[in-house]
Amino acid sequence: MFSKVLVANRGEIAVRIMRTLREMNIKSVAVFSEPDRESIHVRYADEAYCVGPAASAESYLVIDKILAVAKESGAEAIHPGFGFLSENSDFAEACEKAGIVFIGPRSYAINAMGSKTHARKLMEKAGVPLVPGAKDAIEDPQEALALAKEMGFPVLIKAAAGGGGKGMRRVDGEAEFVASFEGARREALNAFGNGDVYVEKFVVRPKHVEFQVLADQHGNCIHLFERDCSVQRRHQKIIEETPCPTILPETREKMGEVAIAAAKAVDYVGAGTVEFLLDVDQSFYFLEMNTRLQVEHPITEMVTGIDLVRWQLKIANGEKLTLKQEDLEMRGAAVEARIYAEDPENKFMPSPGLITNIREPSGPWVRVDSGVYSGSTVPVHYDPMIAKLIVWGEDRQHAINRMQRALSEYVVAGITTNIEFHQEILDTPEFREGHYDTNWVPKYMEEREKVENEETVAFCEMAAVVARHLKDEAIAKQGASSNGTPVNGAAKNGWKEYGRFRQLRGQI
Amino acid sequence: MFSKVLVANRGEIAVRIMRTLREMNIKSVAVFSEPDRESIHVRYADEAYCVGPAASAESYLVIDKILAVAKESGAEAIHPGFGFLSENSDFAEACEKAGIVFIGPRSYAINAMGSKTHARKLMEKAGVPLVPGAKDAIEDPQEALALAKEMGFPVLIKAAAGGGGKGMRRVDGEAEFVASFEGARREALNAFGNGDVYVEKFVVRPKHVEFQVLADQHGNCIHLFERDCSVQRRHQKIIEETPCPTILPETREKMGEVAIAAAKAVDYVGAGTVEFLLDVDQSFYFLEMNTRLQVEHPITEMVTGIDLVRWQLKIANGEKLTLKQEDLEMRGAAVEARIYAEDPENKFMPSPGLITNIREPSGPWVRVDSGVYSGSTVPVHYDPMIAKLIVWGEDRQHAINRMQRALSEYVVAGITTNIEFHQEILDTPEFREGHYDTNWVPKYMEEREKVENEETVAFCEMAAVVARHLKDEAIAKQGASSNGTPVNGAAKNGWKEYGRFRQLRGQI
Amino acid sequence: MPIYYVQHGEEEREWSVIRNGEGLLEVTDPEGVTHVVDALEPQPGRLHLLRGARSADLDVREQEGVFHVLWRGHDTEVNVLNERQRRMKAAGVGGNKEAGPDLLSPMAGKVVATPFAVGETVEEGQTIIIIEAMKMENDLKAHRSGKVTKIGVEVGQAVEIGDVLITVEDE
Amino acid sequence: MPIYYVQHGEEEREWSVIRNGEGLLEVTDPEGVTHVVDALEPQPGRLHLLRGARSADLDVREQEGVFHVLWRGHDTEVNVLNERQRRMKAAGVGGNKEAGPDLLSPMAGKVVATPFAVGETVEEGQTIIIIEAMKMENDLKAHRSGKVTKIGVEVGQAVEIGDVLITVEDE
Repeated sequence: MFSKVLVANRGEIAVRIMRTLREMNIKSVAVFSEPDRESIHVRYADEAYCVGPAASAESYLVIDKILAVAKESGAEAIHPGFGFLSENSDFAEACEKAGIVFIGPRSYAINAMGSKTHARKLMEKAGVPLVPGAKDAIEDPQEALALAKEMGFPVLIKAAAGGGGKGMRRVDGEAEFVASFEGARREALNAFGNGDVYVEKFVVRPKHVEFQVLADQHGNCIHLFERDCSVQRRHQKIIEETPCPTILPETREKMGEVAIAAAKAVDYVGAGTVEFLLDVDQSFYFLEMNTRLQVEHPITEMVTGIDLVRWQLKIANGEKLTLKQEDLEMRGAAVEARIYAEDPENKFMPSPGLITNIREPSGPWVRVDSGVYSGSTVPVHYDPMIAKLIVWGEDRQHAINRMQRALSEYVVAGITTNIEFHQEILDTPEFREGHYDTNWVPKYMEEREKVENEETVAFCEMAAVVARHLKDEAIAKQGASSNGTPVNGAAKNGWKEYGRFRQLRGQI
Repeated sequence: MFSKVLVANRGEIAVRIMRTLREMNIKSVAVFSEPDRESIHVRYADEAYCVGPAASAESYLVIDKILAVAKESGAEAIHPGFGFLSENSDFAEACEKAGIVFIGPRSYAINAMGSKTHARKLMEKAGVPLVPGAKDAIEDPQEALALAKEMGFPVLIKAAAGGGGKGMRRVDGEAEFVASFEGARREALNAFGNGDVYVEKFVVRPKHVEFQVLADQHGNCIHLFERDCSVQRRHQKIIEETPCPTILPETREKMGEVAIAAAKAVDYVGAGTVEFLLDVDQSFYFLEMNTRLQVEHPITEMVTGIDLVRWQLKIANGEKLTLKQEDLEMRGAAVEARIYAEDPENKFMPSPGLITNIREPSGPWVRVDSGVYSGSTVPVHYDPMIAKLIVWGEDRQHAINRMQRALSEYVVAGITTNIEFHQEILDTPEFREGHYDTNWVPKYMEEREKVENEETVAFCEMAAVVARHLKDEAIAKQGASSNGTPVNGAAKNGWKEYGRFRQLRGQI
Repeated sequence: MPIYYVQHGEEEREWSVIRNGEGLLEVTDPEGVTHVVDALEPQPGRLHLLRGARSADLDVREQEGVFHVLWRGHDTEVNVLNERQRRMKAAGVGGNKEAGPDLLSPMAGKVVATPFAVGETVEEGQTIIIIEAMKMENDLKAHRSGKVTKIGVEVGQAVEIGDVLITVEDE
Repeated sequence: MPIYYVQHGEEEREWSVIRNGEGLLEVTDPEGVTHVVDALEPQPGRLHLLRGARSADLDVREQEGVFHVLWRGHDTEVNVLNERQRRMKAAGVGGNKEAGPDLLSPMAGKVVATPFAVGETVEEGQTIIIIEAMKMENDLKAHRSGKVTKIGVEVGQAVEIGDVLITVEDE
């Protein structure tokens, strides 16, 4: 096994990978941009190297810098995480040339799946069912519009090199088409250095169901069941769960086989995800394959008991996949809630800034993959996802109840997050019943009326009044300026002083 | 199901129970002694009532006060946790009389198992194998000594009402016998209000292996496999694991059946634990039955996927045990490390006090059941266990490696804990091989030579020098007194100020 | 007895708090009901309340005079002033700014596009500027209808929360 | 250049630290090797060091002049003095107390028993007092042989860390 591995990523996923490295007694090497000097992955690593300024294009995305760090540190392999260079075939090739193991598929597979148009052709040949209307990249907005009119609105404009919803736009009618097309091209260029987009038919009530696959260098390939990622907003996943609440066992079996066929069609090696649209009639269409670890991989880990990052490392090291498809079993249910630094009450605007206090949930069957800490700053330059909360339960109902419990324990102060929004979503009948599709969240947001619990509001008002009073008491005591923050000890000791003289009070 | 449950306990176990209550949408009621006003279980509960001063005998152990709170709050049931009133049959009876459900077995079973001498007679009748030499409580030290000489040293003096190592002494020879006998009596009286002790033969290389059982009110009883709790010091468990690394499958089956027989012999209801000594030749002897939830219950939860507290509540509510023995399965391995506020380098002296900073591990398959937080004070009045760290792994090796990783992440500053000691124990060949017995830790401590890693020491020296320098810089900047603690922001901004002008530095 | 004023929509609600001889707070709500409250700050920024037996563990932080109260994931903003602060506000010191013609940036990020030129007319709700933050483009809508009189930023420029982006005045 | 003195067993080791023009610390160890260190305090009481590329996330807190350094679970105590502190110590200000005849309590707890009376002789290592803390009896051994000249506590009394328990003087 490798003795040292470079993690070419940041935040929670870098830490998650380094945790497995530490469990395997492999040294971890972090890279960081200047504003990430304080970031948790730098603190967690055994070694850390600065690779440039804030802009990813000048730091995390610079292949030469990453390879220079690998050589300097003596790392034998590079784990790219997700995003950044994870689906960059030039990087995979450059690693190979430099004699450093790229922990992921061969560049051929990245290329084949990375261009969605190319991927579709390959999949068609392999007998994988496709969404109608898939076409090549188009440059001319008018040509694209003509095509869209031909297949009928709504259509979807997607970045050829894309992922994660960037450069992706749904268009419902002719009027907005050209503006959206250009916006998508601009976003795609910005995010991937490649402005190619294509247009496809938009399936109206689809579930986004994806299959995790693992393939070794010896031709063995298995799937680790599905994840339902249909709770989305602007093509950003919010909540993921496994099993999918609406999939039938026979559909699961079929989709699993197709996922393996898709992976085999590109000689896939490593951990990958085959994404499908699942229709209400249980028919399904190939969407794309992500040739890397997925954000939502932990829910698969929770129900299968398999550490996907460990298998990525073993496979990259040439080891054989000893897991057999027939031995794999889903136990219970798992749910993941992505914690974003954003404000759901203000159009989900990003909310970067200083986290003044954080307290993460814990206890039975609760897992937090976090990229932040009390006192850390969420930088404006990167993804707004600051952590993932994952829970497991004996069944779906228990998992959801546990997620609600865990969310109720989660404290993130200083910035705004979507924790309360998760609580709201989990409590809707649509989510509880499991029949939501990928269009549900935006529809829900339109119809949403936020009902405030009067009792809670009154209680919080009282809390604010008490907080104001304690501040005023502390100021009076210390003779501090009226803007001064009282020292914690003051109020605390205040209680102690008086507390000694208290008895059981009136309650008993 | 109940709508409100009182948790007659404190700290981590109270929080652990309340977490399941919250997941079941049941309101939780906390009780607390005066110094526990700041305790985490008070903060976590929906309601909280002060029941008196620090001394347990005047607060947590006062049956009338606990029942008064139950009535006042409208709680329909009481969960006693472990310790305190959990094995007090008077309390169980008083609950029954007050019309409040006691979440645990009937008082008959508590009584039958609570007196170890009585329990042994019952078990003998039920065909459960016993450790040789079990006898009735003895008051006269000379009579006890005669008995000890008859069965031969070493012998064990044990509290009849005891548990958790309190009032328990191993005696290796005649000379120390009388003093130990009296010490044990004093400790037993102190801890349980009952000074009865008895003497038994001490089995020299035994493993402490216990079986978790669950029994409903309808005559159904199952076991949830074993826990190996042989890593002990002064009869306090330190590290527990499941499966037991040395048990044979056929022994597991036999012991499981015996555990169920033992439970059935006292018409057991609820969650309980049957403790055995397991000899190297796979023969085993009944030790005692704990008629309550066990500290180490989480490792059973991790390998079986079953929430034991939820089943306690369901059983207390009269529901049938729907779990079938033949459906139960152990998946992987789990290890628990008890985090104590004590100093292993100073004879394991208790180390109560203010926790200035705490950072708990998280990530894949790591669970922390914690009773403390940054800024909380570990009181001198109660048990020194401040938290439990539980990990799961695909197999024993992975679980141990994961535990090492999690321990390396665990920060508890301000007080001394046994975290480093855990790391040391887990790294010994004895533990790695799994052949340790209950005498191993004390033996290990005698022979132990602490080797300091020179490189680590030098690095920590450098860190202290840097910390001193940063303090001095901050003092110089602020003109503060030489004893002043620098504000965090100062050093942090110090870096920022300079940081802007830095480039990649020499490293790349 | 210290009085506190809570702004709730249009309404101003009056609370009062006094510490009694036992060290507990007696909090009187706008309806005149007095609650006995045991308040503790277990950690900086945290507040634990026992109102009678009801236990609530909160995160309470003040940002520019507004208290953000976090309770089990729920986030409530409360405007509370003590008597001195209320007098100062009445005197116009530190009062809230009137919503003016300036569109202020609600986020930190980078300006991607400004579709309108100075002198052009915009309708309330039209996209008036696009800001990229955290890899996503965010369309900011015109906060009012009128004529663009000033564009305070350039494409590519980094902006901070509160920066004046664009000024829209009545035609 | 600030010099720091680390007490390591009998030995005194000399370190020095200076902040260079790039804002990094140049730390010279007792062997005269200079390391470039990027030091950051991400949270109160926490110290993150990059010594070259080596990353270490530590908890460093000072208690009575001793630095407790926690690194991945390992706890190391380091005595470090700056020049002023060392001068003061040399002058006898704030110096360490000589180990004297007094047995100080290493823990907070309650006195359970004091087996020896004033005037009796004890051998080093014999149990001289029993203190209960956290529900366990802890046997404290005599720190030296000699005659008990004073018992500063009574059975049942609560004691704090550092309280004088028993005085044992040479016979």
